[in-house]
Amino acid sequence: MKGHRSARSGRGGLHPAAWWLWAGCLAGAATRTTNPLLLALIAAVAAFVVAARRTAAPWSRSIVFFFRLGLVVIVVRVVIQIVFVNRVPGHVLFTLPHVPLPSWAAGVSIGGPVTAQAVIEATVQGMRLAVVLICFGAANSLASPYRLLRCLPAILYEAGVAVTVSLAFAPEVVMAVAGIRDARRLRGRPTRGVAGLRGMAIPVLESALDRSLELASSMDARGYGRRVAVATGTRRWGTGSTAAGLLLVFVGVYGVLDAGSLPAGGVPFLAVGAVLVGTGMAFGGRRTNRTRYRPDTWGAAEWAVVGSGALALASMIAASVLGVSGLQLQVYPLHFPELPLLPMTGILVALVPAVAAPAPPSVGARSPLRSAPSPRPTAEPVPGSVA
Amino acid sequence: MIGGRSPRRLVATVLFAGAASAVLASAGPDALLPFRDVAGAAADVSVAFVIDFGGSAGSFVKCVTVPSGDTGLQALFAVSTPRLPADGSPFVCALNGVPASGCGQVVSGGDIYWSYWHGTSGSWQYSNVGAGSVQVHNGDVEGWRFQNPGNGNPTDPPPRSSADYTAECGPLPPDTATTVVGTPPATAPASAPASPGSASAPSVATGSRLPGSSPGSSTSAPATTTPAHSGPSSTTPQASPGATANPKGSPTAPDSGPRAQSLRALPASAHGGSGNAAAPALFGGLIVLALVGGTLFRWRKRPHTK
Amino acid sequence: MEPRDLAPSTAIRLRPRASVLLALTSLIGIIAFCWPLLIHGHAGANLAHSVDAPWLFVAILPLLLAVVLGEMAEGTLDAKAIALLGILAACGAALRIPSPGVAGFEPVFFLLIPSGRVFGRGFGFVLGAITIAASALITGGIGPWLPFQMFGAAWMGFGAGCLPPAQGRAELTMLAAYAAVSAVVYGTLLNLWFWPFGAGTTTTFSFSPGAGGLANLHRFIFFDLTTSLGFDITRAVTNATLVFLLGRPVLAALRRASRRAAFDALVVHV
Amino acid sequence: MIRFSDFTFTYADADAPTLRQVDLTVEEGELCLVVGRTGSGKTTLLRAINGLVPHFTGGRVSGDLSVDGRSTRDVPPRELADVVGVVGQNPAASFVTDTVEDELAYTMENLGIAPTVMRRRVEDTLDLLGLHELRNRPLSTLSGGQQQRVAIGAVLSALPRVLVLDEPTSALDPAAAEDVLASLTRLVHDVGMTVVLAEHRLERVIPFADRVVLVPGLGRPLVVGPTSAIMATSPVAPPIVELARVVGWTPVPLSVRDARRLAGPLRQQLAEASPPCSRVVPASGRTGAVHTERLTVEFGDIRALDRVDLEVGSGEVVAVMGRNGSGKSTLLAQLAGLRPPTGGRVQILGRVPTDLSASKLIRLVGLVPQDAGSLLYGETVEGECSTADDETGLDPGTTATVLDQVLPGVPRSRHPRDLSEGQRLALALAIILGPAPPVVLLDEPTRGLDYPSKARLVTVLRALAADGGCVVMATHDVELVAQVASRAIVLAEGEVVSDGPARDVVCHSPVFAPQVAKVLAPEPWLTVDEVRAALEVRDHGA
Repeated sequence: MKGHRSARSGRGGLHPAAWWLWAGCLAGAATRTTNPLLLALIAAVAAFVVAARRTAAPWSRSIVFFFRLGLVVIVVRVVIQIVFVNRVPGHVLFTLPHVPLPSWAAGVSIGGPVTAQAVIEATVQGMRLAVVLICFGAANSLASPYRLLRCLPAILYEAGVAVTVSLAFAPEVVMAVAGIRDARRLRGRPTRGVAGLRGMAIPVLESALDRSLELASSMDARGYGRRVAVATGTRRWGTGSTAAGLLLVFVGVYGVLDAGSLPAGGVPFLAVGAVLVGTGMAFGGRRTNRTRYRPDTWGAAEWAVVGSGALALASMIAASVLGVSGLQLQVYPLHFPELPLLPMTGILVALVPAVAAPAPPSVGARSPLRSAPSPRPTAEPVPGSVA
Repeated sequence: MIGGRSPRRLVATVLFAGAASAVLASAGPDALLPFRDVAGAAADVSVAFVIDFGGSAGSFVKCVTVPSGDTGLQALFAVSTPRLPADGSPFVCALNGVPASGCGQVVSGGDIYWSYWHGTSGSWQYSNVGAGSVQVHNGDVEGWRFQNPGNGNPTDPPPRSSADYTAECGPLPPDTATTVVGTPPATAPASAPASPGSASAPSVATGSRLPGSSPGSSTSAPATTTPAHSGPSSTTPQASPGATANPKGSPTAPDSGPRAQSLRALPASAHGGSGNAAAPALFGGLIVLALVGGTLFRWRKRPHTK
Repeated sequence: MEPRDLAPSTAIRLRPRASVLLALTSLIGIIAFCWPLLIHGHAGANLAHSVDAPWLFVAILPLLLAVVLGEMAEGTLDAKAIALLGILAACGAALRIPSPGVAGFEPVFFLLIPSGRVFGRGFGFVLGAITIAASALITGGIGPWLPFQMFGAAWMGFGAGCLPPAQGRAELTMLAAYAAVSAVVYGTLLNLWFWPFGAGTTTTFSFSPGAGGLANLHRFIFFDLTTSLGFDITRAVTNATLVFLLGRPVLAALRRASRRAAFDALVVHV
Repeated sequence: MIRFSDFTFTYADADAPTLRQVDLTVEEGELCLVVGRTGSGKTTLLRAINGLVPHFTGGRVSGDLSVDGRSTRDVPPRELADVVGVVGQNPAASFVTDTVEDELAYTMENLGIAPTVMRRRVEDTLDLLGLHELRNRPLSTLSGGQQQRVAIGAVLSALPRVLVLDEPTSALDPAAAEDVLASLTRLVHDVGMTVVLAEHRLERVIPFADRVVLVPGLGRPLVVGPTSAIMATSPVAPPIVELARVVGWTPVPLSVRDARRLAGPLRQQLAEASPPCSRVVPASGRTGAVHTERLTVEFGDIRALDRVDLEVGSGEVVAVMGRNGSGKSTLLAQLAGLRPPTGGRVQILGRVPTDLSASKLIRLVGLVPQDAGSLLYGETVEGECSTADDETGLDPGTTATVLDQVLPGVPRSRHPRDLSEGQRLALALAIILGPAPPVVLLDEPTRGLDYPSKARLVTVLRALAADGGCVVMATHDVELVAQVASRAIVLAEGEVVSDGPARDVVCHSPVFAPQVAKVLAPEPWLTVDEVRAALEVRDHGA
């Protein structure tokens, strides 16, 4: 793996898109089941891979944030279920006093018997969302946002540049605020309260705006936005397929929401539409002849990672198509969740990245928030506040 | 911004995810108890149920009294064994194991689903709201008809029986009446092992009493026994949710009355289910915990900041 | 203040093609938010889909955003606009750092609205989307909610660019009012997105696919009242007050910048 | 290579042209130095070369300007990116990406250069500017000098034929400036690149320049010629040239080496003359205006200041020197009570600054930060002065009068951000001096100042010291030190490595010695004025 790594022109580390696809597949798998065992398994797999392959970069901890968020979601879900009387029959754990509501709250009532089934269903549903979030968290932790921006499709180049600029500049805004606070103290001005807020926000904004002009001129001077003439044919194709794709997506959405109106609930329409839109964007991207410096390459490791994720999702879908039992938690009657073999194996396959993905390079912790210039706030000119 | 600082939080959260299955498992045996304890019970209301399995499968009528404030769904549990969608969508996948599998399937001809009706003054009203969202009142007639397939809207055919309570169950008993047609409470536990299908016993009883529903009674047999056959053949090898899949009766069917009857089957399968499902659950829990352990180990190994 | 300052500058021109795409994608976007209210009584079948629908939209929306952002950017987005976008987005993201994530106090709008006002609706739209994206990237908080937040903020910026001309106090009041309203709308929309997840389908104010639009609207309103309206109100109040307190100088600074940027820089060869 | 022909440019909102009928030709492989006072239109001239003027700014243009045969009239700047590389005044503001490597590649990416070629050129550039160990560093973590080199490398990597730099060394300490200029000359000599360069610190760049373009401003015609010829008459000139004028050397020497060749007789004359008295205040005068004891400041695991013991008396002008990031600014921040020390203590006239309320503090000590503009946020100069008055409770007009003493004729109605560097500094200084604090701290006061403004500053500081005020300034500008400082302190890694009379400290340091001292070493003369005075004395004596 090492040798393979050194052979590639990228910066080492896995292609960020690969991580996102892998996590996306896991998330997709999570949405297909309500079996707490499978859900827990997915979460554990995601967490393990993160622990095995995260860099030292600060964003590599964001999965923790997502774990917490997941917990909150579960709690919210359960509390809502308990407080707003559930319609789910089953074994009554306890009974909240029933609060009758005025007629305008038709059908809505508060309190009443709380059944084990209700709580469990709520927990499992919350858990499903939580696990999806955890998959997102895994991607956040594993893929560098900067490198992600570098692999945006060409049509998003401008937007990508804007985001890159803001990522680079955000920490300077924070430092600029510090600088302004010092300046105000030097003039014996308040740094708190309305006056302080006003007196600090405006200078920061103004210096930032001036800064944006300097940046713009530099970008202009450095060839930003050089374009090649696109054959009108190409452009027409691009626009055409984008528009057609959007229409199909629109139809597909209708199909999804109004099932039965379209075969297979419009999902195929969505798929085709998405593909068309993608092609349209590809055509649109032809208008610049930019090249990429040390582009992230897509090699065996990437295939392995994405493949493992895809397998997990595929196994889940296959299981539901084959009608393998245990994908959905049955609470009538309650019994222990089963552990269907097929999905379980699929999910465990998603552990592959823990070994297949290259060990991250030690350098490359590039966080906008950690990269304060020298740790001495005033030892260097604060670029953000340089007029 | 980014998550917490201590990996302990991670431990806690991961453990939570892992332990969720254990929680569920522990809740399993509780299902042995009836779904509604008397403490929560208010004055009872009498409701008539017409459950039509569509086509030639026939239908049966059942008269039951449930605590007021119960929803159509809760009451439904008193007369049949519904299978509800696992995601909690407020509709019924199957009644007494019909259909054996699937949930609101879309086929070329339309939707295969259980339509839900309210009998008001002798005529059937198609309900657009899930049974979980409506409360039953004294003298209501709740209608269910299996559409195979239907259009999924009020144009679908209503249950094939009268939509009037008195026509189905005779004069409306006073609200406090807790007795109901069917096997007397005393025999409830005894009769549990004997009768494989939960709904069959009451429905037969009903049929024997109400001439109006004699077709229902006769035709109810195939309907209610369907699960017995389709249970195994259904796509759920281990611990089928089908109430009647497991002939073993419950040793403890405590509560008396219709609810006990209606749920008599639940404990059986719950018991059987928990019996052979605990092992995989445990196994899965172990895998999860192993992964969690590995995660924490690796997490510690790497420096948190450069 | 010269009169030309009051007209939104043409930082980003909205060409007809872009406008059409914007309209179409926004329409789908609105559906993506409001589907629980649009889905109509159709008892059995589509219930099965009511589970997938939200995830489908989570998958589709990024694509739509890409299309509309790419289309708006094409050709019209010169270095000045890009730099301005990036820098303002950075400021917005910095504002958002104290309160990243899903709901609550979001001062980001207080910068977004004057910007949309000064630099026009196209700019407002892109700025809204980019600000949210940037702050999500900074905090490593890319979640399924991101495309929805981006759309919401983008619409806010767009709307700010569409406000009628006004001056001085009237303008400030208008912006503050808009800030309050749009903050509530934004919160409600995101809450609507979260509704099916948050309340499932088994509580008395859950999304009930069979019940039809009106009934669901009724249930949602109740859900919103009980769960998130508090946040939304605080958010509205904070943004409105911020606009009131800082609106004037912020507008002045932005207009000065747009004057100096001379977006439609006129080169006369004599 | 670059050909201005009758080029006239007027900004959209201006009525008089900034550049009038410029006729100028810069040949290939030439290093052309553009000098002139701030606001004279240097920057406009530079930005015209790649078409930023007028395409970016807008405005009225007549005449023509062609670069490498391409007329900027019909080609926007981005299309010239492969011919002209421009490095602005503030390198940090020109960064588009986030790491050194990406930044170096950015221009090439826009030009659509093949990845393999790009890779090679980036490596070359890393070596050429000695940036290889920084390749993965986030740009915002670089020091000023490093940022400047990256900014230059970022345009160099595209191998432009012309390189345009606007004050490339203004932010740098002497050593870093040497590095940058050395690499520039290498480019000119090795690659044959054409370099156009604007710089205030002439003493640094003059030796390298082939030709000088003097921009007199106010649309008056440019003066172009070989360096020595222009220097002989230029209103702005480095000390070495001033010295040559005083002594009457011709042709005017441009490098210390040339000057020393000519300076033999002068050194003898001065050896007889009484050496200048160093401006050290007698020890009695050292009533501890500023007093620090084992002052230590730590940021995380880095020690910015390490057990600094300092005693500064009133009437002293102390220069704190040292390379970028040696702790100068941190020291000033401590003295100004901006943040509490990690260890040790600070006292200003016996009071601990961090204990004082802001309003009390400004009557005790005033600090003009590196970016003087950050002190200003009024809409106009007028408003700035009046707010300063009522904030500090001075009677109205005080600040305005101080401003007139510091620098007369600052336009009252101008927006502070639109002022020139010198004017902005003056305004900030006036605001700080308003409450007449006994201790005044300045951080890099001469940054971006032209000679006249610098001279003005010198007189102001001398006046302050004469009134018994105590001035502590952190600076890279050895000429400033030579002119005003009575005492010099050199910091390294947060420690005081040398402390003594400015004359002794700077004379014996190869890095910090001013030009005159270098020329006249071992004689301890620092400034042209001293020499002139000494010579006059001698002449009268004869």
